[in-house]
Amino acid sequence: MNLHEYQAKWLFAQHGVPIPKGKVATTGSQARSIARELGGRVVVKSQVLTGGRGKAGGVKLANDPDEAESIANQILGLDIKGYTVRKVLVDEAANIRDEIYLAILIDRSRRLPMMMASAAGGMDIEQVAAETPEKIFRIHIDPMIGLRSYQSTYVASGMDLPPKLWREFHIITTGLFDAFRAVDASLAEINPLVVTGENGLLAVDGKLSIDDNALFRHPELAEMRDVDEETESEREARQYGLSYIQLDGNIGCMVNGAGLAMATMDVIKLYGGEPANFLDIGGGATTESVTAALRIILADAKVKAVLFNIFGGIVRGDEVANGIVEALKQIGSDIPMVVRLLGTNAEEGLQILADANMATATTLTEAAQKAVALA
Amino acid sequence: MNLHEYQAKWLFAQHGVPIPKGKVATTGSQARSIARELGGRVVVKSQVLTGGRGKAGGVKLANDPDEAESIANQILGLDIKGYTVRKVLVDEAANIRDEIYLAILIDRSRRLPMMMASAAGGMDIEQVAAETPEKIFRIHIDPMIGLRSYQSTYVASGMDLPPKLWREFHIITTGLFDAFRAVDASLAEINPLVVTGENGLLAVDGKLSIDDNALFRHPELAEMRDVDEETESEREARQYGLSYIQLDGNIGCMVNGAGLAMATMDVIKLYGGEPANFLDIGGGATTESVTAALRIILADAKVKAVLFNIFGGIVRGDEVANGIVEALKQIGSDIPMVVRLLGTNAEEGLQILADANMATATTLTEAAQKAVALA
Amino acid sequence: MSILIDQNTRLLVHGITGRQGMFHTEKMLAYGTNVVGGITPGKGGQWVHGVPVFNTAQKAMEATGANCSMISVPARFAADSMYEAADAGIPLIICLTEGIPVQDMIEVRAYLDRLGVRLVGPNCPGLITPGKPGRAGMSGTKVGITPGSIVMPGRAGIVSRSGTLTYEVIYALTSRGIGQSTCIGIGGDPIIGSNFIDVLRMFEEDPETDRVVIIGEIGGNDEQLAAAYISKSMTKPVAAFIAGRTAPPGRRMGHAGAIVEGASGTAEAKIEALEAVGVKVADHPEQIVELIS
Amino acid sequence: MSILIDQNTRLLVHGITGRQGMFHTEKMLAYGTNVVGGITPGKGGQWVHGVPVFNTAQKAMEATGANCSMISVPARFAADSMYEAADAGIPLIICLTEGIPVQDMIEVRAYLDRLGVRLVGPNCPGLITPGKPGRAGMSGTKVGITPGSIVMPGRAGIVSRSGTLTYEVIYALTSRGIGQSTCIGIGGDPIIGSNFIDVLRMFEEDPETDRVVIIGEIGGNDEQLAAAYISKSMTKPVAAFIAGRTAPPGRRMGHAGAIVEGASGTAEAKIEALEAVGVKVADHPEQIVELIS
Repeated sequence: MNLHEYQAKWLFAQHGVPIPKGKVATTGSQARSIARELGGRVVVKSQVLTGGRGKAGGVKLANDPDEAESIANQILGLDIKGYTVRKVLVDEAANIRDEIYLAILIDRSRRLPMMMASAAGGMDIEQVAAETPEKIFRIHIDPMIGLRSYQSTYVASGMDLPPKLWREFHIITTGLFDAFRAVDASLAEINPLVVTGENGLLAVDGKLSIDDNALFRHPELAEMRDVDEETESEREARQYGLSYIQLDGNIGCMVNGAGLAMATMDVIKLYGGEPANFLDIGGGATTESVTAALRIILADAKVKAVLFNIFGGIVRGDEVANGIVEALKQIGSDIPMVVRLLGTNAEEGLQILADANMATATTLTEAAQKAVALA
Repeated sequence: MNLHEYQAKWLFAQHGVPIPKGKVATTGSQARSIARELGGRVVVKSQVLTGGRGKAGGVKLANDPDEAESIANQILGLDIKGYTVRKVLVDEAANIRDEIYLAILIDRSRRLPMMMASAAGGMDIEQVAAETPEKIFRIHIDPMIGLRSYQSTYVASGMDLPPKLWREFHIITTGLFDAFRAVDASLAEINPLVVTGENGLLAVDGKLSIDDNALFRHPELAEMRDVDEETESEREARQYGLSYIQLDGNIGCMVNGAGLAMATMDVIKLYGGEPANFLDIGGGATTESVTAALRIILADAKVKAVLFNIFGGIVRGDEVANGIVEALKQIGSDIPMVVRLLGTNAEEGLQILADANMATATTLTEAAQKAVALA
Repeated sequence: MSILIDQNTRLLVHGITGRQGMFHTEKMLAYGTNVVGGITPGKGGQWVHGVPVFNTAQKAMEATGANCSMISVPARFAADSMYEAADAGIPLIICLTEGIPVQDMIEVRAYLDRLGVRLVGPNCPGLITPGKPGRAGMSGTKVGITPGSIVMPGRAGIVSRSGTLTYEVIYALTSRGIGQSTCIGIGGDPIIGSNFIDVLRMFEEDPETDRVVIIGEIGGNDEQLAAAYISKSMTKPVAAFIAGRTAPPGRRMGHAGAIVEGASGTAEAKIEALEAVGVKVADHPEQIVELIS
Repeated sequence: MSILIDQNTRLLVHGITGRQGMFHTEKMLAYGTNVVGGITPGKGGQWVHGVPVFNTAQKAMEATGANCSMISVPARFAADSMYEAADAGIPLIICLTEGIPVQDMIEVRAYLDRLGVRLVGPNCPGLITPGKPGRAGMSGTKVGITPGSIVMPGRAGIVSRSGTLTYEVIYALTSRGIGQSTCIGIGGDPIIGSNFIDVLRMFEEDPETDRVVIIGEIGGNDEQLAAAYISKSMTKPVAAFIAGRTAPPGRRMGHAGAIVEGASGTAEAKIEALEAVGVKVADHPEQIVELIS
């Protein structure tokens, strides 16, 4: 789960990271009064859960409250990569001398949290990594001990930060790691961390991704989820515990198991089709979950055919077949469907489906070819 | 540094440990109004930094506010092992069904925090350990991971605690360990942890010893120190950074280094004397620290002679001698003193002291024998 | 005759009184697994399908001398159960639980490594060693949830990051008469206990395995590391399937670990690395049968 | 010729720009110690008594190839300095700092053990190996604060939990012509890096040590463990002094570790344990000379 910039920065601030003064506005006049409160010169920043806001015209400097209002009015309602801007953050404008990139993430291969930092802040870090890898510092953190002061010193001195800023830099790196730990983040990023004209440090932009698996112990974070940023289908999938990702194709798929779901998409593509989604209904495949999944798939107007691929291991094939037939009755649809069942009682299941006039298949290849033909 | 019972329990409560409702009173009428607030039946408990309060009559049950007032008036001002009672804690009386002993301390030989628990709560744990060691559970805690749920389960099931209390017991053990870590404790103890008639758990008494070395990072705890419980000399020694412990003998000692100070006491005893104190003036031995130390030693009316034992390693013997002469001038005293100097420039130092008409010695044996003769 | 589990396995089931725990305990017993005890705090003294339940792993160990733990408890309790099993002296832990926070797993894995405890999973279907019906004392052993009905004894080792996709491949192999020595799911999470290399090494050393199937997917670089290992140290033939060629970057495809972040996480990069060292990579799961025959 | 330090020691001083750090660096250089660098964050590029200062241990290691670190920083920074030295690859750390919180030391010690780094201290005077003036390349080496003026080369190994009490004993030995191979202070804290047994083992193996003096004190049971080790594994004669016969129970006698808690922490219990295995225990420090002659 990704948080908005303002949520991320406010969480960082709770762990001692200095951030600009600022507030969130949903209207131009709110933006005006916030700007007046902050003394006039502000940055108006769209709050949407996607990158590239600057290039899309979603981040702009305003020199006075009037300008803040008109800019906010421009930005609010803007479409950025499919997301509609509903909120802007109005931040006191910083006096920027230098920009630092600072992030903490999980290094999967070393199985440790890692701090990444670069004096080339403000830029895309992947570009810096590709072009000038020597400018990036990577520090692994022993989670049992935490980020140590000398590690911050190593990075600060390596980036040629003035020594009088090292202590503050350590407070920020420690605060960022504390926040990373406290909220079970998979990524906590400050880009840029600004060296101000007043020779201080300021986290001007922030990004925070939370490990979905850890949300059970952070109910306060789960509530920060911006449901406006989800599609109706994503929201419904989440409610039913389904893994669903919408894609651009026209063949809907419903599969039990994530790996098998990916493989099903791959095979559709292999035989010339385009998958409309990734959808894992999990282990159960009950009538209820099948019904919800089918509703979600069919809500996508691009879908011209649906492929079911269910491995009946623990669940029996005849149970699954009955569930599908029942779900179809409830929903009703003219979209052609192909069902492939495998495993325990697969034959009985296929018979039930055939009796309900559904197209069936025994191999994945056959199922995919049929679906592609029907779409 | 030891905290009072009420301070310990309030800190435990901040980490989720259930404690009785209660407040501190310094007068009988305060105790009366607290008792009224709590509904009448209360326990009035002297708050002094020593054990054995119950046996000394410092803990009593009151059935109503009137009785609470009269009991508080009895207890306030009581002398318990040399400590005057200045405060009482008035706690709601618990409905006690069973008593558990629970503590977390440092196991020096394993170099780990250790949880100790026993169903024989309320009793002296050392007695339980001696008589029925099988009733004591010892659980070592990996500080990097913390106390684990299964460890609490192991103890709770071993003590035959009813399973419906295990979750609450785990919350308490975890809270106690969190408190132990958060305040850098060397001991965090709940004795007794009561199983109430209502089938809940309640920390009825608490003890918390803080690692003095860690007080720099707990300024809020350092402020909780009860200076009323220190002697004037202990307070002054602490202010000057001297290690000072008053004893019952009549030969004051001033030594640089803790090991040498203990050895000096031992040698005084070996030759028939009784040391009046332990005093380590540390590495410096400046005029200022010598003056403060001498003032503290002489404040003890039992002192009949003073033995200085200074090893001049880094400090030069002549500097130390000048410091002692200067300190004596400032303080002025008729008490006989023996100075033993060793190491760099010891001869020059001894000459300075001899010129000031002080008794001197070159070996520790000689110094101790002289001091014993003079006392 | 197999890797990691066999008839000498003495299994504890953590979470045995839960719905899943009870169901799979029954299935495992039916398949021939020696389930010696279960653990559920507060339910010590009960019995599940004839298996005694204990409050703690330590008590279970004292009573049963177990040598393997299967963790089937909710995600929020899974780390504690793994610590418990390890501290009780269990040398092999199979963790089925899905949804364990990554930061928990970082600490658990580091701790188990320090104690020398082998972990399989989490978020995995476990292991199955098919029985050899004709041979005395050679009944099958499974620790986990892989259906016993789809396997058959044989000499192909299967290692996979997935669940049902693995069943798919096993089913295809069995249908064509290619039996398995051991099938092992290593799990779909970013931080897991045993990786492809660990299992490949065991299959390479197992005298009853003569070929190996790898089922990988997007995310991380475990397949690339496996390729390097195969090139250097494997003498037995290896075939592979990698799921997720059509997965969009930056999205988690169900498994917490199945996300393309950077170039090395793509299916293409993995396939390329495997093919470069001579591993045959199937275009679709059923094709594995041809490549490994 | 000595234990732990000698002319091959290449020393880093953590906290070299502090008052104590500068003072003792000068003394160590004068005694012949090869001080190759110092560390103070923010002061990299400066020089102290001809020794280059670095911002981090890693940079210092790259530039100097050091193999020993002496920590002389305030207590609140000491844990970080020990982690830093260990992570930079230093195999031997001598920590002089007094007043480090016990819970910090528990974690540091566990971490260093895991990395195989030897720690001496904290809260100790360090080590000194007296020089042998007559032999080429045999000048003395000291890491710490023991005054070079009181030692003389010889064959007695000294190990102590104390500071000035050790000087007292060394002084007495030197005055009577009994030289020392190495004098080592292991520190007065409850959690220390190297204990009596560690050092006794090194002295036992050191061909240039032929007798050993132990200086213990109240608190803990390290002297009892030492007694057991001596009984089992020491061939060289050992004499001891234990400070604190007159110390009252339950009070910390200056050293954080010098507190009698329970029966095993008393001087009597320690003396008894040592005498039971044939170690001669002195009644007063100066008597050591007679016992070890």
